[in-house]
Amino acid sequence: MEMTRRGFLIVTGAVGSGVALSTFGLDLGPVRAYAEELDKAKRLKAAKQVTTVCCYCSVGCGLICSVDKVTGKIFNIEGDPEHPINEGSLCAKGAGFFDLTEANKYRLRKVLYRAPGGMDWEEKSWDWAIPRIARLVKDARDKGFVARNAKGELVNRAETIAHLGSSNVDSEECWLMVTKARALGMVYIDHQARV
Amino acid sequence: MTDIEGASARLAREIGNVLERNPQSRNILQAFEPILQEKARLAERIVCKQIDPSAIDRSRLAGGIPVIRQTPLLLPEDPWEEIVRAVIPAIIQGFPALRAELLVLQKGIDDGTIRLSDFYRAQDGHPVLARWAAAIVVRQVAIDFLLWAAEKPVLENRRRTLQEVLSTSGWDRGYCPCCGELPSVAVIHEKIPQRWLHCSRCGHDWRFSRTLCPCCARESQREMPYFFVEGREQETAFICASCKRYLITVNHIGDLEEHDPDVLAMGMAHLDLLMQQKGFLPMTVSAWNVFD
Amino acid sequence: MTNHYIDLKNSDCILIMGSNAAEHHPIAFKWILRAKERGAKIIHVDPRYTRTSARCDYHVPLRSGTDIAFLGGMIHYILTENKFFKEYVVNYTNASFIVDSGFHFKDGLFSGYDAKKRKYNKETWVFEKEGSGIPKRDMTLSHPRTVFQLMKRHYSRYTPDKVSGITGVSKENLLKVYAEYGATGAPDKAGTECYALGWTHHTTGSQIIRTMSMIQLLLGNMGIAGGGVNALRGEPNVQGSTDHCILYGNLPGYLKMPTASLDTLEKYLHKCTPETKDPQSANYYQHYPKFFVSLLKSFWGEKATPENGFGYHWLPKMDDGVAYSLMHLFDKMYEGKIKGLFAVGTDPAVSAPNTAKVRKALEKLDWLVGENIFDNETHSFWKGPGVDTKSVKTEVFLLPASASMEKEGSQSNSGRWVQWKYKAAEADGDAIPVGEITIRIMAEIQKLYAKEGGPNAEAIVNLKWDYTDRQGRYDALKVAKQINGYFLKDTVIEDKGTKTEFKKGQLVPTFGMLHADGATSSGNWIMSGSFGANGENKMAKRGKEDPTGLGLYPNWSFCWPVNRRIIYNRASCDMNGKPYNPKRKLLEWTGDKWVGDVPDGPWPPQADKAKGKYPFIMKADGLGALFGPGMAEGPFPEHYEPLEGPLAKNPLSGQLINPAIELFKSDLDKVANADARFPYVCTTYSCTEHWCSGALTRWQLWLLEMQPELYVEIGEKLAKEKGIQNGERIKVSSIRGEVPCVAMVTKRFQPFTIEGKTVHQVGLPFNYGWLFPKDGGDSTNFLTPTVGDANTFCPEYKAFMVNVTKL
Amino acid sequence: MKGIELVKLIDTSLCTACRGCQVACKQWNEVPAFRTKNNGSYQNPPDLQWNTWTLIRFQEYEDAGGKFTWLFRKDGCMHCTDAACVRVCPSGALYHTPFGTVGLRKEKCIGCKECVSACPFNIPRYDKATDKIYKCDLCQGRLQDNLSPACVKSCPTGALTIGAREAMIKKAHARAKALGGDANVYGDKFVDGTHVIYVLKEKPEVYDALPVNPHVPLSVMAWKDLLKPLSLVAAGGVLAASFLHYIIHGPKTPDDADNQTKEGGA
Amino acid sequence: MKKGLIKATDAFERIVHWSLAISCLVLCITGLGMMFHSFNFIGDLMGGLKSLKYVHNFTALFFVLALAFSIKMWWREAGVFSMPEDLEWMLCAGGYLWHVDHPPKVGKYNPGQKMFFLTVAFFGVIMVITGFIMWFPLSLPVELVRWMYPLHALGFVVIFAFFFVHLYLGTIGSPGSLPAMLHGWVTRAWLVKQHGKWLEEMEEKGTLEVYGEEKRAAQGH
Repeated sequence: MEMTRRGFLIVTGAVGSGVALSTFGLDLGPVRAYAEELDKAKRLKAAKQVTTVCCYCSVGCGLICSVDKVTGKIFNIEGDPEHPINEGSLCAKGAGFFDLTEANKYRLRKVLYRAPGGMDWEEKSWDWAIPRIARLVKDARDKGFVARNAKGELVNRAETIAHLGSSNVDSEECWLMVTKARALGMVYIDHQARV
Repeated sequence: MTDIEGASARLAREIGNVLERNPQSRNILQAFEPILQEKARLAERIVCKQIDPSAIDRSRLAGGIPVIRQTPLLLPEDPWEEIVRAVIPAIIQGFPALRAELLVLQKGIDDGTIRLSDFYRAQDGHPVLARWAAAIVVRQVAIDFLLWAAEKPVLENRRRTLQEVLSTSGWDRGYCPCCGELPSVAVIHEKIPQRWLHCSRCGHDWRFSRTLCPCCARESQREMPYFFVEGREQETAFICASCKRYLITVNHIGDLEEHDPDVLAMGMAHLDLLMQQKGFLPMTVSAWNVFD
Repeated sequence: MTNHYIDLKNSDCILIMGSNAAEHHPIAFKWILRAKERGAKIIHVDPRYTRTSARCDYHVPLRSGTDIAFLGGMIHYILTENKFFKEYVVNYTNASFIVDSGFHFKDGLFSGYDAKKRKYNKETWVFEKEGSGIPKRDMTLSHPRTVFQLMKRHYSRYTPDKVSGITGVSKENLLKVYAEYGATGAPDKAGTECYALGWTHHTTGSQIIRTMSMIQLLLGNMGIAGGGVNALRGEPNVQGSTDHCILYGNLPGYLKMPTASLDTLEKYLHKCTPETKDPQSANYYQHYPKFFVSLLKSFWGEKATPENGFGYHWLPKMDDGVAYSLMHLFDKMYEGKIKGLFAVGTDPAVSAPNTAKVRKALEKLDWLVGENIFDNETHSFWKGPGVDTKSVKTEVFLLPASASMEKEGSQSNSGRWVQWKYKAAEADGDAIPVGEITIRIMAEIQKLYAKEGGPNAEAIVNLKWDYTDRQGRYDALKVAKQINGYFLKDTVIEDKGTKTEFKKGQLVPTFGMLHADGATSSGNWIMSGSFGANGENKMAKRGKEDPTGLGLYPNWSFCWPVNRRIIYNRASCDMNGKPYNPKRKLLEWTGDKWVGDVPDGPWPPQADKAKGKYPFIMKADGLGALFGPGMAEGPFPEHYEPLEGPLAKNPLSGQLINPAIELFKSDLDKVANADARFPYVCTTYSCTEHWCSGALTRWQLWLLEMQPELYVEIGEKLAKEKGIQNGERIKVSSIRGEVPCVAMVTKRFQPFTIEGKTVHQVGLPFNYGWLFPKDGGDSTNFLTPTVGDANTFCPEYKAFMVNVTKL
Repeated sequence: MKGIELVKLIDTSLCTACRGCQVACKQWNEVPAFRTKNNGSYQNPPDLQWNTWTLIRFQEYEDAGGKFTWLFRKDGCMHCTDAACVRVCPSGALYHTPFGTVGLRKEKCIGCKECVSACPFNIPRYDKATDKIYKCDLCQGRLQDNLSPACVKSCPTGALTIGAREAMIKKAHARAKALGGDANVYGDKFVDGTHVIYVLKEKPEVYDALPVNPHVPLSVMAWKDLLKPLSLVAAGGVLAASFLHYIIHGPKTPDDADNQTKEGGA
Repeated sequence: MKKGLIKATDAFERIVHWSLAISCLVLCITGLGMMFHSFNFIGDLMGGLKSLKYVHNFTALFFVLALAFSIKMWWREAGVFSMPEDLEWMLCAGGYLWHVDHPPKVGKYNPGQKMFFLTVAFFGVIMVITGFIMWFPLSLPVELVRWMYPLHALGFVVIFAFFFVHLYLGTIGSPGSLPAMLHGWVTRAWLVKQHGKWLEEMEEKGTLEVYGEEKRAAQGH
């Protein structure tokens, strides 16, 4: 049976609370002044907590991220106490999960490109890279496409392009990748399930 | 005896600690300290007719029906006179402004005009309260406040005898399994970051999911919003976008010593003010979170 | 995992073999320790003494690559000492089946071996059948050709002496483990096994796991709480990525990738749909066509019609008998045949076997598209050590990806719990989720084909590819729903007389409702049911109810299949549906229904001859397979030496190595078995401070400080022989390559006595690469051979031969 | 914050050497990682150093019967009640906190290194660059906020716990008893009790770098308890003696006659 | 300056003396600042206890030099006893403690001074050795280092006490002594009383220098 909140207030007949403190002659000046000071200095910050799952081993421990709503940045990551497997605790690597966020200076932030024979990376935009990749994929695929095999059976294989990875991305992304690869006719498909 | 003294010393120490961090709450804490101290003493001392824990229907409890809906927690035969005699001086000490009214009440109780058992015997207590107010010249709020202070030790006393039932009930609701009240304050522990809700009415603490709103049970894994004081990250108020309530929460509280969540909450009255200014309502009205 | 992580606490005896759980699955180990607190025995069988060994009841070292011998010895022990759970074995396994009279096993080979092809013709690996088509059984298990008797004969060669000689485990230790674990054959005892890459990384990996499965069937440990065979998998979503089959031979949901000879949909479905004549066998895979057609519908949507075979022809077909695994991929790349590679969140330049070959192969690419959160040795291969950067013509893209907490989506843990996670923050800079990168690239390719055409362009142009939200961003929820599947037309489902109507566009609530006629779509049938018909995302569920008290948490996330937390769970009850162990009641038949975990099908228990079904519903015969003809190297696992080992002759037979493995023949695929130049057994692994190739953890300086560089662990005795000091820089070399590293001289590696000879073993982690840190050493896989398991092509990282020398 | 006397309990039988504590310590105290070398051990950094206040010691131990075990011991400040370091610290940088632990006020440290040699557990470490010593202060700041130390917070196996002294000592003994064999409690008996105590699976003498009977060094006592007061007594005594000499015996003045004679003779 | 005073010390001698004295004094004071928390305030005068440590350590270098020169310079004159007069002197404590009509005449340094010198030299060296080990303790065995502290403290006890004796006897305890170390010229009377033998020696050898007179020795040459 689901009880409503309203029901209780009547039953319990809670009394006494809910009277303004000032009615009882309490000087709330200092509290008000402090609240005002915090407000003026904009020290009251909005944040949110978000649940996520650890990305190291496959135990699947739950995590709670605390995020600053203004900057959008994660400022704390801790074990999810409700999670039945980890029950709020984390291993050493999981406890260092925060070091995988943008707080880690080595994270990739730009599209990098290395031209044939190039000695170093160049920064590029998505709008430059995506059409270029699509073109390369089409050219490579079409050039080596095997419509029929040696026996003459219809196979529709793109043997010149291949896909590797990944067990480090979400399931939905895996499905998209595999769908993409199969639609392109790839058969050389593999990932870390083997390694 | 030593237990009571220990508890009293702990409470005093805790208030001292909170005041060190939140001196702006001095007036509030000092006003309530005598009442809290007296409550602690009384809860230990008074003899109430005990509820037999085995009489609590565990399956109904598991179904979300708190004890108070199964059996009354405040009885006419409870030692109200003893309690009131102890509580009145404590209130006067904390709230000198109420002195005159409370002395009138004291007199009314002494001469039998006011019998608290009447109130707890009545189906509907309101006429009784009105009658009292008419018989003696005090504000209704003074009577309310006295009742509030008097009920606390009784509820706490009964709640303790039910502790085992309550803590093994697998209670997963946002309101108190004992007295049905919504929480006034929560703590989130640091090491294993569980959230524990606190009922300021009967003093019960129970664990509750961090992704549900205790008030309207709305789940929000994607975004459970809260506010915190910059530089004082432990001082937070969790809010519910759906029911527009807030819950004062001590985030990442340590576990080296026990805490009195009521005292912690009073130290964070500034957050109550700020959240109310932002248009949020507290989950429950406590004696210290109504300002105007 | 047949079971799940929390369930480890329910066990009475946990055999950790092929896993270093304390170091790599610390939270799983927490549950193992909970079992230990309850009084369970924890046994670690592993070539080396690790942090796991330190916290177990005892550690038993064995020579790497001899697990089948060890476990075969256990089968021998269980059968000869009568430790098996007879009622379970007779009723729930194919022990009583009578095998074809042509089947035999001689000197290491089963009947039907073709040495030239290195493959078996499996036509004698079948059961004798009654006229009705139901396999013949001898419930007394005494017929000489029953599976039971054949098995007994097969493993009679695995005597403690023999096994000790092969594995290097003392007889005393062998019997200690056998007795301890064999005791779980009692009906009220549960034994479980935890393995990881220590088993899969062998040429006989699948058969090791199968041997353990046989033991679990013999002891009645399969399908029960605290039992099962449990893979502690290493990567966060390796279960999900495997379920979605980023694997050459499968399509999402472990459906089989079509081969060239199956030129029509009908032929394909006929081949893939198993049949049984036994009315008591549920044979769940009879529904295969429903799963497959729904998959095609999810790919090509309305363009997939009955007329065009739902687009069956658009799918690529593999050549019959040919594999396209990681190793084949690099082999072909090395030959110069593969021109373009997508490498997503992976670092094969460190992690793939035979690094020298892999890195040379990469140089032959025209283009490489990398998607990752950090750079790694694969993306930057063109500036690696020994590479003439200028001459490398590869065009390389390194696309910045969002990390796990920066995107919404699901991850599946090893216990098959598909857990939804939410986006906490936007990734910094230009990084976007891999899903979004995939969508954008494919959409651009679709545009090109729409404009320019090309071979089999329909497969691309017709692909349903609308997985973005209104802002054009990747919409994980949309993809997840597509994976779950939709009703594509109004459908009425009848079940036990009740009719439920579903509207077109509603989500399919369970795979039982999928259709083979195009009325439903489902991107992955096993995930069908991850949403309710009303759109409720069950993967995001956070209910904490635990009605059985066994820690199943049925309302926490979604668990495939159909939220079943322990698979084969009907086998936890007797023929009448009463639990074998009332103290750990996983499931119980109450006369009209099963109560407990989600049962393997709603049918009554087996004793009900009319309606009852056998417990192993995914098997065509409905029973646990002690005889497993599906395996490439034989229906009974047999010990073979690793491709490279210390022995010139297999002590058990004339067949030295796994007869069914594929051998690679490039100039860089050299092998040195029982070669005096490489006298020491070598194994590789990870360490707790790093993760996999170190691609994430090497960039975390506090972790790096604790494990700063490549080391090789060698026993004190070997070090003394070679005059190697602890901490000295030395060189480990195999016939394929060498790696300089620091010598860690330790008591934790002890020499084995193998066939009377002393054999030393050494081991190295594989967490390092040249890119970062610069002086931390390079890939250990310079040493490893390109060879893999005969069934799965998991590379052999765990047993090969090396030498160690002073620099 | 007024404190209660605390004890951190390290149960070596539960430690899996995951080193979460080692990382958490650096993370919380914001000390940098060094680029280390592998020295042939998992133990890294090889020893406590100024940026490593706690360290898991890995030790391969074979008992007399040939039974092998890999011992893990979290090393770090023991927070003695009678702390030699506090006794010798000239500046008051090392001090006893209300929790009974030994705190370190870094700003007061003058880098004299006296504590380094005085410590019976060989804990404090000196950093040349800042000319100061460093050691675990049991996360004094966290204790003041009623939080457990970072290492305790990070420990996933429950090997590290902290609580009121009496309760923890009781718990330690109960655990040692439950473990049986050579298991023992280390730390509650010497230097008036340490505020970090171990449940050791093996006898103390088995462990590397763990003194069996640690005590405040005799030299420290000789110095602090004997010579320190003596120096004042001696100086005071000499002054007093001089004064007495002056007033009783008087100064030794040259003889006038002599003087005159010689002068006269000059 | 009064005519007829006799030169007791030369400039170099005095510089060395005062170098030693001042550095020793500074070391004592800064040492006290580190030895007793109640004297930590001495550090404040120098900008903190850490600066005090540096003052102490670097003054020590100066002290080493001064000590080395002192030993070299005074070793012959004050490092060896000349018998029997030194023994006699000692037996009557040089007349410092009780009345002695005619204490034995002693040379440039009386046995008390010799003892003082030897003590200072001995403990000075101890202080230097222990001090340096304490300064750079990290590569030495801890058991050794540990004992340096009490030894250093012992040295301090002795030197600090002797410092006051010396102060007293060099000033009011023995009027007329101070000038010997201020400008080097002492009265004949003082010299007769304190170092009669030395006076005789100088007169014998002709090395006596009297203010305002030509050096006799020079004349003699």
